[in-house]
Amino acid sequence: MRIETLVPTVARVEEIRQETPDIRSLRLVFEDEDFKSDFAFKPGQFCLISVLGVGEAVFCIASPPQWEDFIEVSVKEVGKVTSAIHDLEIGAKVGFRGPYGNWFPFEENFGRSIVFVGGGIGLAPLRPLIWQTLSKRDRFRDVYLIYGARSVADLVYKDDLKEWSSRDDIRFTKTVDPGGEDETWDGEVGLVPQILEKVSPPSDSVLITCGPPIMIKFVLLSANKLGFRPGDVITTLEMKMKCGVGTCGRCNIGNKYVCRHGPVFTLEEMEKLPNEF
Amino acid sequence: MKTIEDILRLIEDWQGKGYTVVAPVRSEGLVSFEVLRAPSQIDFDHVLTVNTLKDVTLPRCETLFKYDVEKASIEPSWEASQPIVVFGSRPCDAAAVTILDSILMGEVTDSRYARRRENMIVVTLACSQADEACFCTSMGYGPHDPTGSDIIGLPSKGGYVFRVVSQKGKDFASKVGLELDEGRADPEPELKRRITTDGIKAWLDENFESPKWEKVSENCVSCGACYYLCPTCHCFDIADEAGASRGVRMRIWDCCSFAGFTKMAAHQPRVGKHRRYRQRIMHKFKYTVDNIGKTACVGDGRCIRYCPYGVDITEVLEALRE
Amino acid sequence: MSDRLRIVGFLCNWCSYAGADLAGTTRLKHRAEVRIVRVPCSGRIDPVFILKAYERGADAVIVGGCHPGDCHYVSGNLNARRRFLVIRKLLEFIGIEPDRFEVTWCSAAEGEKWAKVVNEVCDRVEALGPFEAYKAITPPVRGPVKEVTTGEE
Amino acid sequence: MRSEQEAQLRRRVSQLLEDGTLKVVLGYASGFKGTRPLFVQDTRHVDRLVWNEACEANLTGYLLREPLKEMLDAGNRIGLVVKGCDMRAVNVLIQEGQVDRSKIYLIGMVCEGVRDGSDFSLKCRNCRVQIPEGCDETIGTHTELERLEGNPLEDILKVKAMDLAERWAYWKQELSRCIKCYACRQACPMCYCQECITEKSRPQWIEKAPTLSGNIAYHFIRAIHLAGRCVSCGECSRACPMDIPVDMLTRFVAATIEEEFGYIAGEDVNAKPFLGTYRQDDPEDFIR
Repeated sequence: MRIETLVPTVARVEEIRQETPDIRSLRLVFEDEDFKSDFAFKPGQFCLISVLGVGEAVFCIASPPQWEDFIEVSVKEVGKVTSAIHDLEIGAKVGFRGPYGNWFPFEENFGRSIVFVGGGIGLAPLRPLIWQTLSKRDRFRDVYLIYGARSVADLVYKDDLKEWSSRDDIRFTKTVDPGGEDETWDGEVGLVPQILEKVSPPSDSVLITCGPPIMIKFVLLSANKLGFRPGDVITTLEMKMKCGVGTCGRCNIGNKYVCRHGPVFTLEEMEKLPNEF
Repeated sequence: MKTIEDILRLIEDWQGKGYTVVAPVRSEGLVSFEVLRAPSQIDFDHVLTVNTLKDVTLPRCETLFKYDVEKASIEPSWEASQPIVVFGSRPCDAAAVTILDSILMGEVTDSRYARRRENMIVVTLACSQADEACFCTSMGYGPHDPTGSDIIGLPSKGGYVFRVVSQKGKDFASKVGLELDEGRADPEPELKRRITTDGIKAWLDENFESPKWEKVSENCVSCGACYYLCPTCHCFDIADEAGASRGVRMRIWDCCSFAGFTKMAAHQPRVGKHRRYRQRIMHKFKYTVDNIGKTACVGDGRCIRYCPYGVDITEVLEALRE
Repeated sequence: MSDRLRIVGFLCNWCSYAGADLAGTTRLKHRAEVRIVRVPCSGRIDPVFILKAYERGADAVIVGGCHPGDCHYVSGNLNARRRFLVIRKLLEFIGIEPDRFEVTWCSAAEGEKWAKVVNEVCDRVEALGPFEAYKAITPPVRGPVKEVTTGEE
Repeated sequence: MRSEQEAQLRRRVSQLLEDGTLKVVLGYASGFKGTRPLFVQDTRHVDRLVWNEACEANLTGYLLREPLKEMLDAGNRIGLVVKGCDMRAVNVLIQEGQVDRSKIYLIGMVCEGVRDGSDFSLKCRNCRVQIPEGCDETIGTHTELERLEGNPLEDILKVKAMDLAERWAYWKQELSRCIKCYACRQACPMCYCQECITEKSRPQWIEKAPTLSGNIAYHFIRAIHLAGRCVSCGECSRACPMDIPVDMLTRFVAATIEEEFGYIAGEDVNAKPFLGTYRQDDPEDFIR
């Protein structure tokens, strides 16, 4: 029974995958059957996960909507709540609120080429959209994915990466930062923005990117250099959030609340925001 | 016209009918809204209470739910919703309620706020005096302004004449048998502090970056007094107050002047007190205007009255626009 | 033994904890209301520990350290001594019985002293009764420790 | 005497800014509650400086906050208008290594007492530092000073005279008003921690919420953290919008330390910080 916007529903941790030394993915199943059957979201939306007694933190939903029985979130250990999540074991119960925020355009991009550019755990919000795109692959022209991390060990979703590498309907380029490669590495070595410029996808594509703030900054510059229209360059922003619904007042960038008006913004929209993120 | 004695009898009658009455009560030097035990506690002589109607609608802390870690149970917490009559709020505080309504019962509805709000009847006592910090007229309101009130009592020859403002007020008046008055109200008091807000929004639209932000925030020591006492500030934090196995999740007031407000584990987008102060001014005089079409300031002057270091919002606005 | 009382003991690793241990290994009988938390040094005892103990339902707190001159870290206990005095006085100033905060110097050889201090403190706190004043201000849901609240509600 | 002092202060500040000795001077200007802090960087603004009975605030805390902190860090020299009592706060900051004495220029004002509303402030009672010591210059004549009678601990003695239950009831009543706006902490010259214990969340020692237990824990710990450091300037209570006498807790601790250990914070800039040291013969009759 959900009677309050700020009160979570209970979800059970069904599966835990250690993605990298400091990132874990959790597969969550809602306990409440009504909630479960009513639950619907779109790629790009986020949720708040609570460890009871510790607190709540924001995560993007990292599984596509067509995986109906569960959702996945990927958690990098950086603070109080994320550490507590890393301490959870299979069968543990967490609180879940969501989905919140806006989402990536999908149907709007039918007939166009899509370029996904991800870095590190920034692949998490792109992952549901990539799967969704592949599920309606015939509606799109070319699909590119450029994904990189600091080192081979820091690449997330290794099973997905393997599958995407083997498919010929997605042009997948993987890379690691210089020095992050190992002897078995068969991908590129270089920073994600450089690889993007090297791959140089057609500039009339839609570019969707997420990663560490510094990477996003340079990807946006590269996209500009490659001639992408600011309205076709899309990213997802992160700010400190508490309520998730635009009332607690801390995630605003100018007059936009990232939790309500975002987290997905086009470069065109971002250019209108004050520089405070 | 109703005399003070008439009013006290009325309140006693409302309490007898099961209404909880919240009204200004004086305790030593401080007048604040409190749940009234006896009508005689009401203070009629003050300019403005220290606390605002947020204490009724959006309290400083409240339990959202109780949890039990082992049972993994989450039990929403909600006090019985009983009708509350706020008696003796000033017009500025009543006006502030309409601003919070637009924010918390607008595009998104905060269910807790909404339920409290639905059960709250605002009976305002208009001002017969103003102090040096009051500037409601500058913000488009006034000492006798009925905005946000359900019923308003206007000062008249030592007593008050009561007028109905809203449908909710009309229903309440007929339910409790409150007779309305015909008589004329005393003239409104003059306010010494007066600024024009012309051009402020336009300046803010253009000047996110300006050296003036550092200048106007010089005296600010980044405490939360102005925020916590502001009738329209509504930012909050959510925190677990935990025990060994059980605890509560609470909603607690929070404040954009605290450095931790926007600090994330790995990133702090708002460094420096002038940027935090900028957020406060921008939020009130630009962002809220952009989003709901109203300025989030009613000119109650609490921030001026209670700032320990004399930060004066009207002066700041004028300095910015200059 | 009174099952109503719970007393938290913060004992330094080097002397008083060993002293309490000795009381146990030599089978000294003493009252059982004290729950011990071992800390590296009495100098490690932050005043928030004491308040947190009260918040979570302790009726009193005992801190134990080495005798002056015996501190493993030379002067941890001597620095702490000043702090303890201030804490006791301030507790009293805000209306808390100073006997709800006891300090003892107890060496590793003083098992008997520990037993005696425990008995005395328990008697005194028993005379004061449970710390109702503090329990009344902590919301019941957050309550004291687990075993106490089970089955209570 | 005050108007002469004020005129001289303005002259001197003007000179010090003009000859480049100082980058900025922090003093008092007229404000809503009598006075408020004023940063003077431009000699054209020296006429806004005032010196009168309403100069109650202790401005020392600004030394460690923006923008003065940044200016000091950048190597600038900063002027500060101080009363004798404020000097104690400056001394503690120097003693604790927070302020480099050579980077600040102290303009001491001989003080006839400041007022909190109509009464003289409690801190002025029996004041022994009407003539400030240790300043770079002092403004005012040393004659005709009238010592203000009374006991600065009057309020504390009243509470001490209550029995335990009354004291507990008194503090519950007072502290229940606290809204945790942290004005007391932000106003305090000694509360300069980068991260206050109230902000630490692993573990969360002090409740974030302004519940009664959270408020008691906050103010109790604040008083302990100020043990041997509180200079009884009363800024915390002056800043409190809810009229809570929070300074009574810290001043009680200060008085206790003076009584039991003979230590007065900020009296001797070369003394070792009270809680950072010990004496073999420190009182321990309370220890079993």
